[in-house]
Amino acid sequence: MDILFFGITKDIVGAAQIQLLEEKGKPTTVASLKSFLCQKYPEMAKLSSLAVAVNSAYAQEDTPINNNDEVAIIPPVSGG
Amino acid sequence: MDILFFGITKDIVGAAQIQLLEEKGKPTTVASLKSFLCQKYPEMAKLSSLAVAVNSAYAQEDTPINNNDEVAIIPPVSGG
Amino acid sequence: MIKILSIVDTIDPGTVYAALAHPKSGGICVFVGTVREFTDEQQVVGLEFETYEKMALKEMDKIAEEAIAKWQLNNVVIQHAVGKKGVMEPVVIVGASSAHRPECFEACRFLIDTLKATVPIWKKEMFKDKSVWVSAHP
Amino acid sequence: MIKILSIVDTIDPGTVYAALAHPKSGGICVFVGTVREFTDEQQVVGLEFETYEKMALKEMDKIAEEAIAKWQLNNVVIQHAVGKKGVMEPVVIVGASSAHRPECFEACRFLIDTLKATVPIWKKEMFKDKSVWVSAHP
Repeated sequence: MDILFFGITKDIVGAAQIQLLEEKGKPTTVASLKSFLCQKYPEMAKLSSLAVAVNSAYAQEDTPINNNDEVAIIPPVSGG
Repeated sequence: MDILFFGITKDIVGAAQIQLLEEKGKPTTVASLKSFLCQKYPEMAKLSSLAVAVNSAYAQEDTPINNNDEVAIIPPVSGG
Repeated sequence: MIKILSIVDTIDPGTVYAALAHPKSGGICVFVGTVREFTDEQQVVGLEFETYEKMALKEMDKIAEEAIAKWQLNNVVIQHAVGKKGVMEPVVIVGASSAHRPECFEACRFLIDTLKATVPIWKKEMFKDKSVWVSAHP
Repeated sequence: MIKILSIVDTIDPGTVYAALAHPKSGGICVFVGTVREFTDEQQVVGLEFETYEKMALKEMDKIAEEAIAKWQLNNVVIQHAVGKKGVMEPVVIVGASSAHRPECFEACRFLIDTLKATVPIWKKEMFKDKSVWVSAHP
């Protein structure tokens, strides 16, 4: 599963994209992905907010994520 | 005294400017000028509103008008 | 603070941005009035504007000053065209720039609303077979 | 009905008028966001924007459709720039045209407010000695 990072999350992770390999404990919902990331990258837990887009649309906490979804991490937006 | 006309009042009078000669009964306030004009040009009385500018500023009904003032008749404005 | 007030033959919306951009401005709001093809389902061939220019500029200045007193603005533009204008052509442009967006939006709306109410400019709607001074009669 | 949604390198405010003018429109309202020189009294050298373009265009489309459903609009434009922008440069432009002016003003304000809240675009403020992702931290 590929995960895209933007803005400050790209800086925190040090990459625009990472791949989560198949393994036990791989997150299967938005909520579990977020807690997985915040544990792995403690700086991510300090952000004002953290949203996740699944297939380029905002997802809910309980939205499932599958291997072929395009998953993106959305830190606080600041366009305009 | 010269009086300037704009918009529909120019069409009613048939001139952009008329000169009121010195004579008895010449209007000396905005109010008397307006009633003078509405009597002379009955179409002017039918307008939605009729304002008068003295020296290029909106004047009140009781504003005096003198020979060397620039007096203008302001029918309903419709800019924009 | 730049204040541009003018009666012009032709309005070029693209040029007002240079006038409104300002290092202290984060927002620019601009309103352009254009000629509509239909009024009450009657087809409009064009509009013709005339003005009492000396007084119009004074009234525009009053409006600009009132806006500047009311909101924290950097630049203000009020331009109105005169002469004949065809469908889709711009006839008036007003704009303001400010540090944050609420101010420029509110000021811009105030500028056009007040211009329409007080600035001595008159508009004749030209239809195929007649022409009418707008708002002249009740 | 023309709807222009795009992520661009450079915004040219002058060109959006051609896109917004419409025979049925009497009013066009446009908002341009520009780079301010100071944030909390700190001098800004420039801003740098990045986006998740595929999603940004989808979110812009949602905003445009919501505006079209809410107000009687003829045309809508939403453009955002990416890359580095210097002081006074435009970074975003939104606009709408409608028969009468209240609709285009309200829609224009809605477009920019909603864009700022939902469209995945990120802004880094570059100061002389540091750079900061805006709004990232509480």
